[in-house]
Amino acid sequence: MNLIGTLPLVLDVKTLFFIINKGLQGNVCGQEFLDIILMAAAFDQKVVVLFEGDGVNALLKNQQPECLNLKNMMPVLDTLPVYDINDVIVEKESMEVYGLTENELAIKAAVVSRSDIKKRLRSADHLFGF
Amino acid sequence: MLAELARDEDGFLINRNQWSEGVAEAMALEDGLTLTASHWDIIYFMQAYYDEFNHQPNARLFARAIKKKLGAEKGASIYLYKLFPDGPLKYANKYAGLPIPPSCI
Amino acid sequence: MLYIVNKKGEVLKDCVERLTSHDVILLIEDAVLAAVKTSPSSVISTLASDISVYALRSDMKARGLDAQRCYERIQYVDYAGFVELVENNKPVRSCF
Amino acid sequence: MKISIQINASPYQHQAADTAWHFIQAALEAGHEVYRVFFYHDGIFNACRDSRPPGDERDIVKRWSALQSEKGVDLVVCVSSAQRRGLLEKSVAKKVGGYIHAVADGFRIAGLGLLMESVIESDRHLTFGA
Repeated sequence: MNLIGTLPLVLDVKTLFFIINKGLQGNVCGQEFLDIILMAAAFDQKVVVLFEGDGVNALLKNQQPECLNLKNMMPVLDTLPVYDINDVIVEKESMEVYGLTENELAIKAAVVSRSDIKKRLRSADHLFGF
Repeated sequence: MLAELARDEDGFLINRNQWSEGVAEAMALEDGLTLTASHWDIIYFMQAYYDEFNHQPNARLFARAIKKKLGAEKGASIYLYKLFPDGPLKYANKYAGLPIPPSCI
Repeated sequence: MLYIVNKKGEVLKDCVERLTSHDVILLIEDAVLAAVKTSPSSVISTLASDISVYALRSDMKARGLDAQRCYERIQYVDYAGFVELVENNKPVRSCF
Repeated sequence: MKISIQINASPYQHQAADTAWHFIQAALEAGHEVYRVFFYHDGIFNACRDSRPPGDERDIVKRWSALQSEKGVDLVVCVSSAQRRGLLEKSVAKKVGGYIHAVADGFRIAGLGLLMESVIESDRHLTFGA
């Protein structure tokens, strides 16, 4: 590590949960929300991305918003590991509501029960939704 | 060569299909810059990133992504600014034939 | 954990399903309607007793809603109380 | 405590900007610090200088400007949200031949970095949306 000539820059690290509970297509808010998520990672914060409720459908493969001339957000989800965002979770109960299984998801996400998610949420500093 | 291309007020290509390495070199030359192998590393990286992720990073993410892919040295701001003195994000996108990022207008 | 909810329907339902012991929920804007006793009863009446339910007084007043028409368990706060809830609970989830 | 505020909805169409404003008044009154108000998504329309509500109605934009000039609260409008929706900062507007007086007094246009800083610095982050 090169410390010579470098100011000791101490950035506070917070645990931030980003909750996606609706689709990412159809309006630009999902796209803009992903920008915040990536930015949090670029600021070296502890980032957790949570899909729950209707938002589990945002993980479906084969979404084709191009047919409406909308930007496809699915490839953007693939940037999460580029910025070292690996803590991606999806609520088990919401998956069951829509009868989804893990192999129907477009990206790697850990399936976690509602009660275990709640335990993790309680230790978060800030929660974001859109 | 550049005169017949459709470009916006910052000289960015409107239609990426018109991009070629020659066009990139001509656009850079117009800005007073001669592209070297180090520039091309970044330009090709931008194109590959855009094609894979359908996404344009902002300046901070851009440096982050380069660091991840090409190593810490090339993702360093000082290095990137040496290559593109008027703004690495803007000019790497420009010579790659990609749209102008919102923060660069 | 504090939930701030601003509308009834799915948004409130999604939130209520995720409330657990000692959570606090604050109804604001159009969600204050959920404080009113209804027939059949609203989801608010089904909540466990260790969950605190608040409604923002000015949003009640603006909509002509009287506390007498509301479930007894509802507590009322003004904006100063809203700020105190935010101060005393962490994290805060805004549901809209 | 230090509070960070994010506003995601346009004024008048929804109560979010009103609720946020009343909340901020009460927080300041109680001696808390409002670190920054960040306008995102359609929230950027809170910064439209030419908003002209009828004279007998609250003027949401002027109210924000006053919050900045009287209480020194930092008002930041997200640059990419704003550009997408046609609210340009003076220098950009000049360059592209756009309207140069679009942004009301007291607001500044900046990137998501300022949202992240606000979130990291604050004890609470509250989002008001539609």
